[in-house]
Amino acid sequence: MSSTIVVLPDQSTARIPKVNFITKENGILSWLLTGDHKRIAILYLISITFFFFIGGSLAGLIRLELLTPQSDLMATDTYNKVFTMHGIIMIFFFLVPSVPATLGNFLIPLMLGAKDLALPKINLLSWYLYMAAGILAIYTMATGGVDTGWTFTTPLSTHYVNTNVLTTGLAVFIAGFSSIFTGLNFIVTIHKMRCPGMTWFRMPLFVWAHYAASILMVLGTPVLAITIVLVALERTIGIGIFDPTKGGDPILFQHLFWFYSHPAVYIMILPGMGVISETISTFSRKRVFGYTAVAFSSVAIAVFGFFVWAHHMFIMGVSNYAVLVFSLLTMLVAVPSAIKIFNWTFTLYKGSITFETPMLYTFGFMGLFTIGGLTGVFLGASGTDIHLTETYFIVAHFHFVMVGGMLMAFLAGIHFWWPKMTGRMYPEKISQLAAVVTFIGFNFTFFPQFILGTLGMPRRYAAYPPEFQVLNVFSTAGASILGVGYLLPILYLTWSLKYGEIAGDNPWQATGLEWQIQSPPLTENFPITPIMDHEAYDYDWLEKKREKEVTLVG
Amino acid sequence: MSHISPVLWQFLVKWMTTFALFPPEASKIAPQMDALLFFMVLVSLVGLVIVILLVTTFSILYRRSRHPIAVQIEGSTLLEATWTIIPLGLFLIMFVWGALLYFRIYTPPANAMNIYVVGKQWMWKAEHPGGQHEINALHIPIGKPIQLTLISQDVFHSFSIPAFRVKREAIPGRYTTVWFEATTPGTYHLFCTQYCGTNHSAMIGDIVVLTPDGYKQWLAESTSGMSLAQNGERLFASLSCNACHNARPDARGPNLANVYGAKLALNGGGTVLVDEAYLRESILNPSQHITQGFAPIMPTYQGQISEDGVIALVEYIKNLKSDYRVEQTLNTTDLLPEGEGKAAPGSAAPAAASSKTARPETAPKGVVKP
Amino acid sequence: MSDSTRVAHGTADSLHTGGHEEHPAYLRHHFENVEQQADAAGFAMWLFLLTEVMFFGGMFTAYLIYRNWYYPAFVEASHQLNVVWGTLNTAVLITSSFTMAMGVWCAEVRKQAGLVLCLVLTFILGLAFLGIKTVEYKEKIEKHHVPGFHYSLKSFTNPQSDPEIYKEYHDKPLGVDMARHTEIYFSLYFAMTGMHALHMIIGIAILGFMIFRARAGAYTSGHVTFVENFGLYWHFVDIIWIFLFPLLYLISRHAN
Amino acid sequence: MTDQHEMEESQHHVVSPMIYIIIGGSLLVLTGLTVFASFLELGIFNPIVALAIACVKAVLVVLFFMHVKYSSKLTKLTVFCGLFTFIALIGMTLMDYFSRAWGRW
Repeated sequence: MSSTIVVLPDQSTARIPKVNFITKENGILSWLLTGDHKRIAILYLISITFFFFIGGSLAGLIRLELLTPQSDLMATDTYNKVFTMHGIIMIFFFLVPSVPATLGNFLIPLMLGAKDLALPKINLLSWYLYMAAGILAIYTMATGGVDTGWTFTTPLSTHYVNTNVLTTGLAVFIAGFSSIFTGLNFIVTIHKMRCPGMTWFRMPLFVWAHYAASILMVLGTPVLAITIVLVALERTIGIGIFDPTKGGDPILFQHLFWFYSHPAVYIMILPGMGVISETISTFSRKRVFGYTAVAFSSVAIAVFGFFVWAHHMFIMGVSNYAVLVFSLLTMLVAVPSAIKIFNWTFTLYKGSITFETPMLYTFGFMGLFTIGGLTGVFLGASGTDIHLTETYFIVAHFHFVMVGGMLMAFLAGIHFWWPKMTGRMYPEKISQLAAVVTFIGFNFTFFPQFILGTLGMPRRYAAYPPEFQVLNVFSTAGASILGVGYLLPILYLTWSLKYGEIAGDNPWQATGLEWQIQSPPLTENFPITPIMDHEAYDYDWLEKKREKEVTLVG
Repeated sequence: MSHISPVLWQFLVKWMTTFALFPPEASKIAPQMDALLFFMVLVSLVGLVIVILLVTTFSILYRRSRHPIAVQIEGSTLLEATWTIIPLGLFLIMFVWGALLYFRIYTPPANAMNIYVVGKQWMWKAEHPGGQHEINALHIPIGKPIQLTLISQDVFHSFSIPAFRVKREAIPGRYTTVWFEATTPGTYHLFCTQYCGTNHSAMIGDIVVLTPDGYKQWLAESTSGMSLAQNGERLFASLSCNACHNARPDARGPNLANVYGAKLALNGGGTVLVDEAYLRESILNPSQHITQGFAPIMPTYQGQISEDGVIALVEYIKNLKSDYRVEQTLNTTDLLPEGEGKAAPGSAAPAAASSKTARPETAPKGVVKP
Repeated sequence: MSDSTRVAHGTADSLHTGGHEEHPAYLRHHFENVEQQADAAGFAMWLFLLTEVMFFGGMFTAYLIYRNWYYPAFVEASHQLNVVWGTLNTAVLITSSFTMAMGVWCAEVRKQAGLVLCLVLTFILGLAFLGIKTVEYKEKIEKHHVPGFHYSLKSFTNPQSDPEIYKEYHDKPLGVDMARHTEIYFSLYFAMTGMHALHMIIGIAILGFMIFRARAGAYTSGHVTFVENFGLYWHFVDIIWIFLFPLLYLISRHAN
Repeated sequence: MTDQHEMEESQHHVVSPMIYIIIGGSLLVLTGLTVFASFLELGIFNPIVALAIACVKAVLVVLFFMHVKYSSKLTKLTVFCGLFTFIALIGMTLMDYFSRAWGRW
């Protein structure tokens, strides 16, 4: 029995379908004015990759600076700007839109058997907003940058720095609306555009995860928007709402900011979880263990996610009672993630597992996300938070969840759906190598930071006491490996666009509706509206379908 | 071995010699914090190992070449309940344990010795009750609970002592407190952990833990001649606060003797407990709370007194144990004196002679320890 | 479960062409039928209003906190607002909401003339609201009650200096520190009413556009989605004001 | 599932102008009422009354002008979600501010 499930058409005869959403129209305008969710997804994919590499190179600079205890590579000011821009670009221009705006945009209509998202124009608008915001952010970076940290803490951001706070704020504001429109579009689509037979509990878990994330986007992001507006007013005309000298309360800013920015981390991770549910099922040929539990855990995360924000403020002098409540709720929100992890693990049980690249990334995700999640509990428990918060422990925790979790999931998803998006396979061996390299590099980079944090090394330090150097050197060394791990996919995926093997409709023998149509799909996705007459991840249905096709051909 | 790469060699040696997983435990709370941390690490490791073991075993047992046909399983309510309830239980234990620790760290004991710390871009200024000032350093004795009353003059800062496992943000416009009791003499790191601008990473210092005798000696040689309260008294006079806040029957302001720790009845009902925060508030925003029987006539001193000045005044008023003459003429109702007996300055009665020279700016500078 | 029923009559690979019989011009290609399109648009509008609610939510939070902290300052500052103008404005906005609702009804029952009339009335009332707001803002500017621009405490530290307000409420003078906090009140006042006015301006612009389309009969041919959704928006703006009015104008009007 | 109901109820229930007139009228009356109330000395109840009336007015607008009374469960649910999160934001934040005043343990 072969150790892979990949079934490709005979390469000598196989061709990419003449008519598909890429070849339908030509010319740059046909892309810039498209309403097609698949094309917009491609646009997003390109722009997001661009911002990822900007943010990544900034991260590289940070690691280089931290190679030595003194701030010798760059002045502290420059360093502050670098880590601020790294945070802003990675969070608002990569992590938040990464999976939803690319894979979600591309796949949700396909998975629901719809012709397009409910509001194609809004979808395109959200991309333009994203680009506008991104260009503005790059512009601020070029014209002196900003050094408030991505959290815009008042009164530092309002009264004590003279960098481009306003323009950066504007960029984040616009990016926020871009993600509001994406989320809004998804919710409407999921409610209104499902094909006949596609009941809620026949939807792929990928869609469930995006539904949960979209709720957070729609309800959370506006609060960030108004907060930024108030900061801008405070900075320009001094309205005094966040200014202690005028009787305002800077803690209020923290409340409003984190009301969005904590749910934001769920906006970032939930879609990744959706990807994992798909890959783990496909590569173990098994229905996801406890479908409903996984589906509802996504929603639970979305709901609880709104009630835990103040755990970012435990040492800032919020009231003891608030600390109790928020700490308790934080513990509760940790549970659904645990459920997901175990359900995924048991999806493997009695499966028939193969180890293509997406699966490798999935394993990477499960390991790293488990660590990231559990260390989150360290910070949610009010006592230990006192010692660990604002140190490298936070940095490590956040990167384990976001880079180790979200980015791994993103790469898993990109590899998994690459054949569907482009019609060609990526080269398997080198991509498996890339996955392993990424995993090793990641642990080298960020695991030492847990120890640094426990030892008390504060974050956002350009210079640090020499006894921390050794671990920092490890971390920097790991970062260089990680860099290679991220460069490889760019190279071979681009290569595969021309030289990759023809994938055919369903190389993975996956069950989702998106795999039952040609790849790359037609502009209208489904020539005839499909009818969902089976559960999600129903591999027996797939078998029967294939037998029928065989008999039809024979 | 060293001939291969001396650099690498040094590097390894350095690592071997300086390697540590936890900072030194130099305070009473530190072992308790570490106990919880170890418990959490243990739980996490167990959880992680379980996941990894399951994934690897399943991957080996059920790899396609060995187990070609997957067995479809809906799920198992029992199993799912297990891994919902067990983590929940563990997390709740951590929550309770953590909360207990949290309140221990942020609830100073009554007999704690109070040191004021002012954070400003980019340095820490500590003010001992005896009038000793120090910049980016803090000298403390072992075996005595120390309460820090923190405030920031500009942006958020955060006062972090990893060796003590304590950390507290210094917030503009508000006092925050934290306490600890050092156990082992030595010099430990002091970090500002809340990003505060350009020289954030330079806002560091030394916590010097001394033996009681060593501390006495240090106090003696670094005294500025005047206690904090005495500075406050000078300031009190120079701002002629005593024009209203005197013990006379016709005084326009409430008598401040023994006011600290009392419950004041306010105009328009309600009472308030007089603590440092309240004293500071009523100097800067006097109309916020008006003591019963008085008119809101006090001018605000916002922007006229530096945080150091306010601290001196607060410390002075705290220690104002006045003579009994004022007691009869107290305009404040039900005043129950319960100020703790701290190192009070010699004369406490407001000095009528106001030495105009003592502006807050020219308040006596403390000995700056490098 | 209408889905399951639909699945019942329709085997796995039967052609399903739901609602492709009639094709109105306004049916976008990716929708099955008009109902679906209308539903989707309406639902999207509601979600957008949700984001608006949260957007104002931040300011309401700030308002409530500072009102509790600096109550005296908020009371005296609110006395600076003219309750007559405020009430009048509320009435104007409610009426405009009413005409808008009537407009939607006209569109639904395809009365073109009525629709145009209602839209025009709404348009005018909207402008009237903004006009009154301008008058109020002008007053504040003259009294230097705009935060950040030579903000003056005179009316609060010395109420007699502001006779027409004083004879009405006989406010006691505030301490300087408390008087300073009136600036926060006015910050919130301008932030909230300004943000609200911005929504009004956008709404009025769309109204202008709609009036032209309506005269061309665009909304009385059965395709009322746009009018309905705009109605939702307009009513939402009305609701915001319904809360702003008591919170900002009516904190405590009885003379103390 | 809420939205299947949507499918059936999507034919708009056309509200008669009479209802609009009644609602509009009562809104104006309530406005007068709230202004009147604010001139009374009700102590703590002044803000309560004002907000209560405002809520009633808002509910009227939402139910009738915005047709929620006649709309699908989904729309009702959506409105509820908005309200819920709004209250979460305000409530949880104020919870911190008020309990701060209670001081330490």
